[in-house]
Amino acid sequence: QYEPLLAEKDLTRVEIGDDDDSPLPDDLTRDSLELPELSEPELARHYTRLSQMIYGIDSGPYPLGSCTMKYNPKFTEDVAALPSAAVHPDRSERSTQGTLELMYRLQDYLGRIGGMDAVTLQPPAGAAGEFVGIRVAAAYHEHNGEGHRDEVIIPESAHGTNFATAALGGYDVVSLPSDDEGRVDLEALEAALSENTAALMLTNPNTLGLFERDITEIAEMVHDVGGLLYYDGANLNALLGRARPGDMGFDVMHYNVHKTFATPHGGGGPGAGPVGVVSELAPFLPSPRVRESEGGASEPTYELFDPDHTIGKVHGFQGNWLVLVKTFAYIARLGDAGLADASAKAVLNANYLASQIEYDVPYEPFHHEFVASAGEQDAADVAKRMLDFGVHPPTTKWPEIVPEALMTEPTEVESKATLDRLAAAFNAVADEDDDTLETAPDRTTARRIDQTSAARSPRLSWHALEDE
Amino acid sequence: QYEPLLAEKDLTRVEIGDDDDSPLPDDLTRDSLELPELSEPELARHYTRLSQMIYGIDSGPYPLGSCTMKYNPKFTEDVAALPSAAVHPDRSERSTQGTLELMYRLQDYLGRIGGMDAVTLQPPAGAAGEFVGIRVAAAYHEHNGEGHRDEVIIPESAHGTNFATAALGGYDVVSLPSDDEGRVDLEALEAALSENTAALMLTNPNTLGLFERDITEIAEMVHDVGGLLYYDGANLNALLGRARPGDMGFDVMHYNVHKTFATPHGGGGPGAGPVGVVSELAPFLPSPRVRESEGGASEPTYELFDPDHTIGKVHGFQGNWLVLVKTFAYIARLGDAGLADASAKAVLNANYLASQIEYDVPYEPFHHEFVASAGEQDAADVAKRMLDFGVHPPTTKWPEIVPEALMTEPTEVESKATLDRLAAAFNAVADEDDDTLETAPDRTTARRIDQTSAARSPRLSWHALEDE
Amino acid sequence: MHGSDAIGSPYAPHTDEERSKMLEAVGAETTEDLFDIPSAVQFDGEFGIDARSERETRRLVRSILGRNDTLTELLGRGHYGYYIPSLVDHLADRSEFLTSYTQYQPEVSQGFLQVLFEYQSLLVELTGLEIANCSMYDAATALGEAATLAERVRGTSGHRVLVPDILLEGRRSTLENYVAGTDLVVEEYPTAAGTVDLDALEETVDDDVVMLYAENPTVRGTIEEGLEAIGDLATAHEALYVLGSDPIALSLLQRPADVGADVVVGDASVLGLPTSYGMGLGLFATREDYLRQVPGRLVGASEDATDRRAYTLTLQTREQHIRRERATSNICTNQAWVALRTAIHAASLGPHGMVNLAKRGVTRAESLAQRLDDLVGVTAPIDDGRHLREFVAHVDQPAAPIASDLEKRGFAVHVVGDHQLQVCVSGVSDAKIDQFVAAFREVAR
Amino acid sequence: MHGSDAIGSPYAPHTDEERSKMLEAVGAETTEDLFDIPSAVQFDGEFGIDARSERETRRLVRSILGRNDTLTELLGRGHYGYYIPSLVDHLADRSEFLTSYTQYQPEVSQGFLQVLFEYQSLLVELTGLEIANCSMYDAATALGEAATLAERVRGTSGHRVLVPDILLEGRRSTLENYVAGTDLVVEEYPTAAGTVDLDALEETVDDDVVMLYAENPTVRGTIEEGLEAIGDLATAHEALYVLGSDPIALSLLQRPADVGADVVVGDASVLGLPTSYGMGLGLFATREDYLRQVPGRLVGASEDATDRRAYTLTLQTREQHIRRERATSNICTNQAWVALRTAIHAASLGPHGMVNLAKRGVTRAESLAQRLDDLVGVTAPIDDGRHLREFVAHVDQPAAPIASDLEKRGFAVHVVGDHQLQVCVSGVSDAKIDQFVAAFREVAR
Repeated sequence: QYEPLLAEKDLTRVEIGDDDDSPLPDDLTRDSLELPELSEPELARHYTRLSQMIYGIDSGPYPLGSCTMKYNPKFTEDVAALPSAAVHPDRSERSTQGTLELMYRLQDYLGRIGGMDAVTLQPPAGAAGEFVGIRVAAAYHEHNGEGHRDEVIIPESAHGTNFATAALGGYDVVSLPSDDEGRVDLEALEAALSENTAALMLTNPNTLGLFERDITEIAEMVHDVGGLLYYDGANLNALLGRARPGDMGFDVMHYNVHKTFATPHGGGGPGAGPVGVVSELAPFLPSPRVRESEGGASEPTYELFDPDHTIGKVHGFQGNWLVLVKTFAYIARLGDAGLADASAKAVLNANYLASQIEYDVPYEPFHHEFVASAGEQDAADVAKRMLDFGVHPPTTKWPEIVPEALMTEPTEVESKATLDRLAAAFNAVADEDDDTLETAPDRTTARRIDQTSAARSPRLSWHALEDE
Repeated sequence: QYEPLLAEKDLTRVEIGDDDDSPLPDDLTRDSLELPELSEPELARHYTRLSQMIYGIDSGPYPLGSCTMKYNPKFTEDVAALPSAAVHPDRSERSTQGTLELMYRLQDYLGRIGGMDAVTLQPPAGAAGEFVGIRVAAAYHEHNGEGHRDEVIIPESAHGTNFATAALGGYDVVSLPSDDEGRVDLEALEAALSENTAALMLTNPNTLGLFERDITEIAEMVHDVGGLLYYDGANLNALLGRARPGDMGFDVMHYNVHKTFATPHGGGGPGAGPVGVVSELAPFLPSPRVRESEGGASEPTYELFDPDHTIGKVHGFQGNWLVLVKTFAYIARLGDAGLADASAKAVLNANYLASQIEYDVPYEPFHHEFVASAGEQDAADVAKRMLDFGVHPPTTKWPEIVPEALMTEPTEVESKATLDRLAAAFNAVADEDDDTLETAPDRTTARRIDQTSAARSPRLSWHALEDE
Repeated sequence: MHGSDAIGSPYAPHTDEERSKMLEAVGAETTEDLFDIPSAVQFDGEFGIDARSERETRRLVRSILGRNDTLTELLGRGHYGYYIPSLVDHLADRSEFLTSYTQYQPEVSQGFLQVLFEYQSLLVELTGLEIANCSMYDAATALGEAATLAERVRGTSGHRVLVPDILLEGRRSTLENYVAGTDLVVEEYPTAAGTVDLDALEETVDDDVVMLYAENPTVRGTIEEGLEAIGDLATAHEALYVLGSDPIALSLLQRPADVGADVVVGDASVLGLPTSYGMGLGLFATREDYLRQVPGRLVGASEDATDRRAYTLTLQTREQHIRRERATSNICTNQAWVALRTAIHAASLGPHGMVNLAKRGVTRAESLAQRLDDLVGVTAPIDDGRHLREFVAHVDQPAAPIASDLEKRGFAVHVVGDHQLQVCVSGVSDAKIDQFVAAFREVAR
Repeated sequence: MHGSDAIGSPYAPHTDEERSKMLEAVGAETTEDLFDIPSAVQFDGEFGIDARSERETRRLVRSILGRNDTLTELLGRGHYGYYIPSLVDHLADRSEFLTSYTQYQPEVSQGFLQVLFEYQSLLVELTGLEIANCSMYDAATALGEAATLAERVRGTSGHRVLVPDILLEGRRSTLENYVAGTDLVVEEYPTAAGTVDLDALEETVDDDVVMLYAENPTVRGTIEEGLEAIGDLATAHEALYVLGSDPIALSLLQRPADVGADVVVGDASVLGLPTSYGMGLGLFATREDYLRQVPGRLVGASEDATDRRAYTLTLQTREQHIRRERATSNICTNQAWVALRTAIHAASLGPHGMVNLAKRGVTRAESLAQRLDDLVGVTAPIDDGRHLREFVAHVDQPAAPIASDLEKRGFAVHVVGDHQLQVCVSGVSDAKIDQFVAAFREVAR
């Protein structure tokens, strides 16, 4: 059922000027403001209805590859909503020991999980974490008199953010092809590496779900030319308790807390992208970080400090604090055993699901996700048609190494029964003809949406619609 | 979309006996317990999906006559969820001054609103409030040596609870016909009244939405034979700030807080049914009540006390406390002006809606609700068909004084636009033929449900379904 | 205009313009013209209640309730404060659940009906009886309804309703009110050491008894060992055997159906509600024999027009809105939303969790009793037999001052006799129990 | 088995039996066999993180955060604590909003897309610019993105980015990082009495300037009076004119489009979020001219196959997942859910409420300044002109000890100079303001 725009329900114009009770002269004010004016009951219905037009993780399986859409434990909302969590960032350290202690403990947890020596919590999302990584690498090289390094190597199958982040950092991107088995081609890497290499950005397991078996060798090769090795944490949910980026030779990594640590994705964000580094890079991390204060208080106290060669800030304050509270709560709830179990079952679920679907999965052994090929079908159409079966489809058409890719990550939270239902949806669609696929979906509230015309003549506000 | 029963997803049997870690000998324990065992993500999805199969007040208009389904302000949930509201009833008065003060203030608020001298908050619902009223009346008559009074007079058009409550109280019910204009027939009342009359139970405005214009005379007649006049508070939302039961001569009344004071109905309950009485009846109210303590503390303190001739208790503790917190918050939010405005707009909305629909409304001038007649159509079918238009239908087939009654109460929270949409639904259905009506609804998730067979061979648990 | 500046209800959406149009449509000049109230009974005074902004109202309630002390409650006696998983709040607060009405239009209420059906099923499994209704107000009113059921199914041949002498006053008094309109009389039978005195009971039971009520566990936390014998007595005299319990106790203790119970009542909100000043959820289950006499709402399975499973309120001819003065009860609004909370809490525990919670109720109560018993000036428990959740302790010093001293140290306990305190472990963490024992040591000697 | 006793993730549903079946289906004996990790990099240590029950975890977090003092925050400087209507929490917490992913499948995401479309429309109305994206991280990163936009639309002809000398350090530093990979250089221009020193600005602006940034109100709470003149300067030198503001200020102060702004950035979460240690919502609006160069996600209106209005993410070819190293930004996950909260908060205020909130921000700040100015040892405000929400006061005594003394009395203020404090009224009740003035009187003399 269609829900009108707020502006279609009401638009009220408020005039502002000297003649009313404005406390300002009218050359300092706008003339008027025109927005919807609706009562609380009307608003409650508007947003309730809109919410009912959204597929969320509590609606069913959400197997978006590389997105790790896992169940968001409800209790983490409660702890983030504690009044004691609502503090202003400019308060004194003395009056915010709770916030500082939680951050300190979270830094410590994340360091242990990733095998990293120092952690910053400031980056407000994974891509911002990548940016910190790239800026830290740049600062490190600069500090060592190697400011000439201007290349970042990235495998072709990597996440788009890697490329965009390297470019934002001012680096030239050197794209690295995969080998026949879907992993880093060592010869191509050898050829790409040089004295201009600032860093290699790697996801492990990679976007095909494959573990980069040669990781030790790769690390050596990168380090041999003086480059740094960056770990994209998007796929960390595959490895918890079984392997750590720090132990593999990575120098810097980000954590995607809405993926690995189950904070809600909120329809696009907020996330958080803490960054861990080896001790050599710690002096370059953003400011401020949290440490334990010296001096013998009975209870430890905490303080902020600026790393010696800090790159400065990548967020106006301290990042997405409320998301960090949820992250801490999730890790504290699961502990070692829970985290390791999550990875084990995430990998089991991916393998089981792949075994139950008719589509071909060309690369293996995969871990928490696999990339099937829709073959002769259009992967995007397959996704649309899956919507008709009441499940969310996988990520499509990427990575491009698999034709018509269906990149699928069920995560550990799905039961066998749900995986069976999901497999049934895959298999039902696999048997359908192109006509059906091209017009899908036809059981959803909104039918296939014309994205081309949306981009050709963009209408980006209700103001733009008024002219029609 | 169909959601399986929990038991259809899993049933796990736990054996209990001496051989496991049971701390009890097995002659004190059951043998086993078999229930669903599902993970939190599975449960979150189960109940989320079920919720999506429910029409609530945030889904659209809910014009159930005599039910006063108004918007439930969200903030009242927050105050009821305060940790300080979660107290055990056996705690000392000294340690629960907050709870006692809130109850005292709410007693006071309700007394002012109803024009009553004393109020008990204990009855956990409107029907329980009626029961208190009947028991108080009985105790009062008994106390005055008039225990022979064994009749309660109730207009035919009254709520079913009135009859059932009087019967539960051991009274014979004397049913009173309406006059031609839909109000109490004074001659019939005269005939019904006698020295055996314990009370007359009256709703005002009555279920046709009509104000009992002769209320002063009615009160005199009842009082003249030594009876008491009981006010059924179901329709109080029509009168806030304009007339008070106490001023009309009523001796005892109940308040339906989920109707008049917007506490959520919760799919059936909990409600609360506070009872107000004139001072003569105060000694008979349930125990305990709350009063201000004597003695000159700087801040008033409160205490519980037993009324002198209390009827005792009608609830194991103090009633539905959390609902009372919401009630208090609603009244404190609206104040005099808000309450009066709510009634004014409730009456305006009912009159406007009636003016916009094609069905005949035989009795007027009505207030917060009206009873239309579906005429040749079956009112229950009309209701089913209205579901297809995305709105909730009115109460049907009652009161019986109107053939094929459509008892409609939009409440003050509906906007003109919503009333227009509701009227459109009424009018669309008014034009439809019986075939369409009899098979409706056909746009809802569940289609017309067979209620006859459900009653003929009742299956009241998943155990009963297993045998099929 | 809306919001805190508006005069009038903040929840009524009308603009002045809309109001004018609506008045015009109904042919009135002002809303006042729509009221048909004789001037003699018009109210022209004021309530004297100030309107407040949402923020101010929240602050007011917070400030009033802030006068409640923060105490660790070692309190039970029919009302308990178990930990409630966060899931319960988040799901039950979904507005479709919270704000919907009784399911008189089942086609748009399937979700809630299914929840209530599942709740009924939970109680059927716990009690072993075939029928459970979808809620009464609380344990006390459920007990009252059991008595009126007893009267209906036994007819006029008997008058006595027997209850234990240690029955909670609130239950006893409520029961008295429920039977006040009948010929029934409530009488006590004696208990010994916190459980039924079988010999004394046998002496008093006769054919005039229409209902025999016992609880397991009792209000003193003791586990009843003679349930079957009590049931045999009831059966021998054709009295309705009514058992009081709750979902946690029922998860572990003898199944009512196995000891001959005809009706089970109690408070089901031990799962699902925090301590709420006694707000509860009346559990009511009975045998299939009494199907047409059950009070309260029942949800049944049926089919819709497409033959798919669907749920609906059923056997409504028992209810007040149809049967009026011949209804099986006057109950209308019940505790449906609490039943939802109880169902979710039970589901999140699962059978293992429920059984374990009950087992811990035994071991933790007995462990605390032992620790108190080790203190100078304390004997615990004073009742024989086994305990669930709570127990009564004897203190050499007068009990009331001890309770008062404990309160000053942050702990609330029951005073149940001049030298008797009752203590309950449910919902209290181990760390708090340790602190309580330390506090008790200080105040009891 | 689930619940607190389970070993492993409490959020993974597998029973042992299911796991066995699944392993059989994939042909593995144990889940460990599914991992393809060379032994050299296998981790066989422990994190040393204990698992906890949900209740214990909540208790832990509550206990840690309980170390934060409860203070009345008279703090602003870019992060504010306005009262948030209860409606916002209740609606935004609906799990469909909270737990959904970016709307890559618009057919099952219409509700969120519409919310974001409405959020964009709100910003379009507030700024007067034609395009607003559906969020950046915060004001600082939005400023950084504005600089990279300036570089793209101006090409290589200039290098200077001019910002006020009183710019917040967090914004300045973030901006520096965003331009580190470009040829741009960030330079300061002077302010006087808290607002732009137009003469000094005019002196420094030249054709090498690609972007000129000003804020209204400034970080010191002053309302900028020379917005148009600054815009004229920018235009004269073909520099992008970027204005920093927020939705409340924009409700009352001059409309950016009317003073020639090319881009508006700022923190939109002044509506919708409580003080959250700086967590924000980056506002980003610009002219239609720059449509193809805008960073971040855009939601556009379209039609579905039945020709009904529908919404979709659009112009995605600007984004990193498609354009990779040629994307207009690297942003992927943004602050969508905060934008939802902001949209609901704005909607519940309505235009009257928003304008009034801004007006009260002026009158209450100026009234508090006056009351402080009346105190011995205090001059307030020290900046000329008008103020919104906050102002800087001079104290004769050293500022830091005064702030510290105020903190002991329960109030937090900013120290912005040796003898300067900054004070903000937003979200602080009148009663608290009175108490604050009383406390200030005691500590300032």
